[in-house]
Amino acid sequence: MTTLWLIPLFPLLSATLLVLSAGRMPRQLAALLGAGSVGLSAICVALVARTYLADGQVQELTLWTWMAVDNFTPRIAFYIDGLTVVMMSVITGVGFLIHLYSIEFLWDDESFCRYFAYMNLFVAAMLLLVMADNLLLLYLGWEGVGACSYLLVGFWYRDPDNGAAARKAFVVTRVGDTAMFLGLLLLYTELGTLDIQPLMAAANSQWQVGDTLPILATALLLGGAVGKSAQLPLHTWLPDAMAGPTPVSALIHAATMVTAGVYLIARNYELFLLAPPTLAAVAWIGLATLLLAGFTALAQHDIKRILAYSTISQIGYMFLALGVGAFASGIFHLMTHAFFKALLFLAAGAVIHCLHHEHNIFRMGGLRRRLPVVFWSFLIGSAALAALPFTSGFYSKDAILLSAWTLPGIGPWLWAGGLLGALLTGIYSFRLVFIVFFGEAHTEPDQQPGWRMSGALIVLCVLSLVGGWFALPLAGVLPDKDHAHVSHAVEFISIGTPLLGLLIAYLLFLGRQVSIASLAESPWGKALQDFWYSGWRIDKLYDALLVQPFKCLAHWWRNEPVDLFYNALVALSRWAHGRLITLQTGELRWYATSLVFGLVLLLAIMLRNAS
Amino acid sequence: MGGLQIPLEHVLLLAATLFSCGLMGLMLRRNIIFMLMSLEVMLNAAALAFVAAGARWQQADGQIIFLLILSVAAAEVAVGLGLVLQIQRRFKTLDMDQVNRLRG
Amino acid sequence: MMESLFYIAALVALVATVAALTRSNAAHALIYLIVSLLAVAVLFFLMGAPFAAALEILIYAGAIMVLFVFVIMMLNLGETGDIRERQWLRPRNWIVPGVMAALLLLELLLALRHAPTLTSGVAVAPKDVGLALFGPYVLAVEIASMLLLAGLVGAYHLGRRFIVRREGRSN
Amino acid sequence: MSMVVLIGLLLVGGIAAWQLERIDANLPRWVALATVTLALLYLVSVIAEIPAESFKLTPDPGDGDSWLLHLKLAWIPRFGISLELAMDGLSLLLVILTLLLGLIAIASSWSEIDFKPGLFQANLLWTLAGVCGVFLAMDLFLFFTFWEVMLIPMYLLIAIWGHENRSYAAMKFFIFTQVSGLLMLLSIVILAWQGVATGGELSFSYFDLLGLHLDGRLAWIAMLGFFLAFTVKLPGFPFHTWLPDAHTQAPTAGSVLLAGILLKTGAYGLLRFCIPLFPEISMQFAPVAMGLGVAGVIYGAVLAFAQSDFKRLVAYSSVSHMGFVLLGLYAWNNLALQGAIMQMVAHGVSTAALFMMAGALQQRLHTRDMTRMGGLWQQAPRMGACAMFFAVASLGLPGLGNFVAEFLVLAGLFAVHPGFTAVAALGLITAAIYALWMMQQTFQGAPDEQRQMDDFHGREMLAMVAMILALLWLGLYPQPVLDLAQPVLDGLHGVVTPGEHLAQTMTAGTGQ
Repeated sequence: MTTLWLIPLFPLLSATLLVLSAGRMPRQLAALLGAGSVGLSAICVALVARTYLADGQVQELTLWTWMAVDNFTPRIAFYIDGLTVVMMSVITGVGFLIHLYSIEFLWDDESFCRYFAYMNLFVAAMLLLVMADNLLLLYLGWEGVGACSYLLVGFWYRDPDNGAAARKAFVVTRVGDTAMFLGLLLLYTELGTLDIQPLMAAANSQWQVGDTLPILATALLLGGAVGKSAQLPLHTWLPDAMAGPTPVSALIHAATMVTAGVYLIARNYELFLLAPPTLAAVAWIGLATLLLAGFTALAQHDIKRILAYSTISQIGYMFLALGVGAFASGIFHLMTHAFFKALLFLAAGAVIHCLHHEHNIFRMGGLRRRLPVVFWSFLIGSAALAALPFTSGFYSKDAILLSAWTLPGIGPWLWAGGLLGALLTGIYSFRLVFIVFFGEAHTEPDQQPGWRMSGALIVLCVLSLVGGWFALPLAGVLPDKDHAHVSHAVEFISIGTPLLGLLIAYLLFLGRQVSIASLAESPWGKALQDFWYSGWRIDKLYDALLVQPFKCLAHWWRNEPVDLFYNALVALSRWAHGRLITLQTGELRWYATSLVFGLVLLLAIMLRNAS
Repeated sequence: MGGLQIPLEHVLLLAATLFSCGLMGLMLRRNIIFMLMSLEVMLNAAALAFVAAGARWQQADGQIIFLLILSVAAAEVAVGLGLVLQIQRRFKTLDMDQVNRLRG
Repeated sequence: MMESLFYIAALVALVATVAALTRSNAAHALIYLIVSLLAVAVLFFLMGAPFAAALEILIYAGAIMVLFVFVIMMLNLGETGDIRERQWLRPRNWIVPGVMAALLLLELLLALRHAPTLTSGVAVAPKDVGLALFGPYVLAVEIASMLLLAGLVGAYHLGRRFIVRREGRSN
Repeated sequence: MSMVVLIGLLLVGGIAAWQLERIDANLPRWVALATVTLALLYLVSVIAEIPAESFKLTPDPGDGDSWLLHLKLAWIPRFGISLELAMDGLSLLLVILTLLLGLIAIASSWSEIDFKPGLFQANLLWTLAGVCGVFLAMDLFLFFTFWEVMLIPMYLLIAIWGHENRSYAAMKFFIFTQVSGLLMLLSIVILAWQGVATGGELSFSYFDLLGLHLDGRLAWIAMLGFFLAFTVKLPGFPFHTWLPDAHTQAPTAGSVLLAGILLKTGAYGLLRFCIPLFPEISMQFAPVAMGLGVAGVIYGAVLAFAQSDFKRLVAYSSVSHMGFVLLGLYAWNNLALQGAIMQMVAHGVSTAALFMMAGALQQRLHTRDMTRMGGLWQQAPRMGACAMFFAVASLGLPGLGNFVAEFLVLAGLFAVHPGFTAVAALGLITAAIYALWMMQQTFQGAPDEQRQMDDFHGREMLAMVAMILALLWLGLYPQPVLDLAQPVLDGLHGVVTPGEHLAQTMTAGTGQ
């Protein structure tokens, strides 16, 4: 298929042009290039998707051999199946809307060109990631999106805090990436290839289910996925990454990049099926993350941090789905989540944009009538997030929960945990809606979102509402759990829980039936709130365990401890110099005498040897 | 013909004694002129040993080495005495214990 | 008879040398040194090296010692020099050089123990020396000439500055 | 003869640059530029005459005539010393790198040198000549000669045109390299006499000495002599301490040459001489060498993070990167060796660029202290973009040359020693930490609004763009480099077989 290579090329080319223009390009042209290139990619993706939907044929394209050493021949090659089509559609589709939105959001920014250059580069890298036919090219995209994430989080570079957040995002994900890197090495060393399809075949033929090697390999890959998708224990970077512009958060830290880990596991699902312990670990990590992030989201003040924690939590659901073997459901949730979380972020961005960059939800309020488009977008997004019936989130999350239920053994526990998470989701998402859009107004908006912002919001609203009815072309590509025979009681509980969450949120934050203040003021409540607010103190823990020791070590070594040895040599020779120098008196007679002394000695030795 | 038959060791003994005397003078005297004289004595002693050896084996080589020693002595004295003048001019003394600029 | 002449000359050389090295007056010392050199010249002649003997007198006792004389004259050391020299020659100062020289002499004697041979008693004529010198030793001659040239240049350089400075800035 | 002409051209160009200073102070740099360009063109013309298929033939390491070029002239026949030069793909690659980076070095010092510009350019060219000689000499005595020829002009570059603490740095550089160089000379002599002892004639030729298969204590001593000389130059932990000082104090062009090519002579020496001349004991020694490599990777990266001096940071990053080379060389399988060679090339380009950046910053701000920078992006976005590119190249972003190198090294090493690989991979994380910290301190953060600073000019931009393109090319299509080196490696595999402990894991790795 000849158009395949055009898909990543458009944004890449546009990024190159924008970089080469060195910021001198007119804004209109930059906007046209930035958004237009992604739009063109989206059109190409649509063409590819149409072909795929029509015939279901896998499309492959090899551009060139990246490098060839012995039998190590990774290629720059694309592999398009249903999974890739879904991912590409999300990336280019949602990506285009966010680019459109960004034009208005960043119109007044001095680095407008730079922003679109980074964004386009990101889209290109993300497309490479999902289109790659081998793990090394995937890793290229993987690191590429990481670098773009770093650049975009630190986009407003003048504030050192943004820089710190960007570095944290990169370094923490890099920890996971390194694990993945080792995983690639292990896979290549053991199986002799990194091309995904032959790799799966080789793994299936060489390894048995439950062998050590596949467990090790998948555990290392999981490390990468955990880092990129902000799961426990490497989730700490994502809330800080909200320092970037809001559309960036929407695209990178909600819709696409952070779900790359989910994609990675789904892409290599055959490998993971060989390693049940890893798969179980995936499920438990997902569950633990979704609960932890859910509780944390309850206590936050910053509108974007709440959404960030909700993203972590929702990706936890995807991991849960993958862990219980419902790969297709995981990807389904990935897609719906991309819609409604992008919607939420963009709506939040509109709120922030209209309220002079206000992030604290307690200084908002009463925006329902002042920003109606934003309100309705946010409401729809929150409904989908909370998985209220008939929104897109409902279908995907329900599928995950039911899949968890059907898993023998640990299934019901996972289901119960997921349910608790759903309850939390209901509470925190509507807490947000009620506090921001209802009640008294604290800050007046000074402008209304323009057509680009509104347009993007409306399209995403529609997608968030109807996204649940899409039939993904994943049959035969990814396995899924059959949950047709789950009892109705379980289904009703699954449906009812988010509603319960909504009710609780209403009572606590809008209806004032229960005083949240008195709860929060009690010593236990306060402690718990602080604990949740700090993200379960995990950041502090890492700081004390890893960051500070590293800094101490670096500071301690700063002046080169190895040089101590060489300096000791220097000191020794200096000392010897000081001693020996006294022999050099400068007196000719002394020299003559020592010469004679040496002569006498030498002759004595010679005489002794001769006799 | 035209030469004596003398025990070689006696000549060498004399050379050794002269050499030791010169050496002692070198170590003893502080005046650079006397040091140079001591050097001359030592060179001369060495030359004596060579000539004696040449006489022992009836070879010209001994005398040739004497010639070389002679030229070394000449050159040495020429430069050495020039240095004596310089030292006297610069340090106003010929005491080599005071001329110790090379002390480390 | 001739042998006794040899031993007398040897004794003269030894005594003159010791005297030369222990005088406090440089001019006196120089005279003793010339005597010593002349005695050595006699030894050379007696051993059958007339050419060497001639050169010893001409160059050593003649040319080189004349250089010394000139320098001593230029320096004009005088009485104060004599007194200072006498102070420097106190017995205490003799110990180390004496012991060292004695040790060396002892070792040389030990090394010379086994040489009960006589000299040949045959003279080596100047002609033979000349033939050898410009035959196999021609390279040595060249080297010696280089050395003398270097000595010449060095002496000129050192002495010239001495004279110029004396005439010019009295520094 | 062409190789002699190449080296001679650089030497003569140096003399010309030196003397033409008398006519005009601007002339030397033009002469230097012309000389290196001419040398490059000459090299291209020489290569063009070699039939294309001979680049694919495997050169026999023991027979110079099977190489691309080979020249042997008598020099001191009495001691078996000859003027023997030979070129295979590896040498060619490194000579090209040398000349290209020579151009970059000249460009980077274009307007920096006011004091004796002629002598400066002369030293630059003589260093290049020495390095080319090192890469081409196949007589060990001649090799040693060039090793010293390369050292002295570099010493002068640091000692005369360096920064505030130059004499200390220059002396440290000189002592480290000189002492280790003398140890190497000792080893060379031992080796030559061993050649005699085993029945050959006295010869210093690489082709005669290869395959002696020495063993025993003397061979160990000789091997360690070579190893030390090359590891000091590389530099490998713990012999690296001269590097940060030398780099920091050297003028920009000096740093570029030092990092770009002089360090590569160490790696080249290990690959060409140390391991093939002592195959068995080198393989016994491999775990120690790899341990040093891993230590260097981590230690360099941690110390790079601790620095506040821009150039020192880059210097320590070099220590870290060259640790990968040491790992790759001693892992001794095709992947790792190719990785090591790639690392030599890629590191040469990326670090040269970073040093050029440091030089440009120093020229504009008169400081290398990063605590006094910050927010430079505002004043100099082009510089910022370039710095960002090379920073991410340095941390091993895929798609750029350094990643290919590190991946190949680690992929090869994994088959041999997974434990070392895992530790070395930590270097990827630490690299990210220091590279990004460097960006934060210099180009990001709050800008100083009063500061006046020029962005990159056309000439600097040209050099930067060239290096950016080179790294992209190396990162996305490294095959030409790999193809050039592959026959050489094939030949070397015939000489050196991995040791017992390595062989076992190797078969497990590539056997499938």
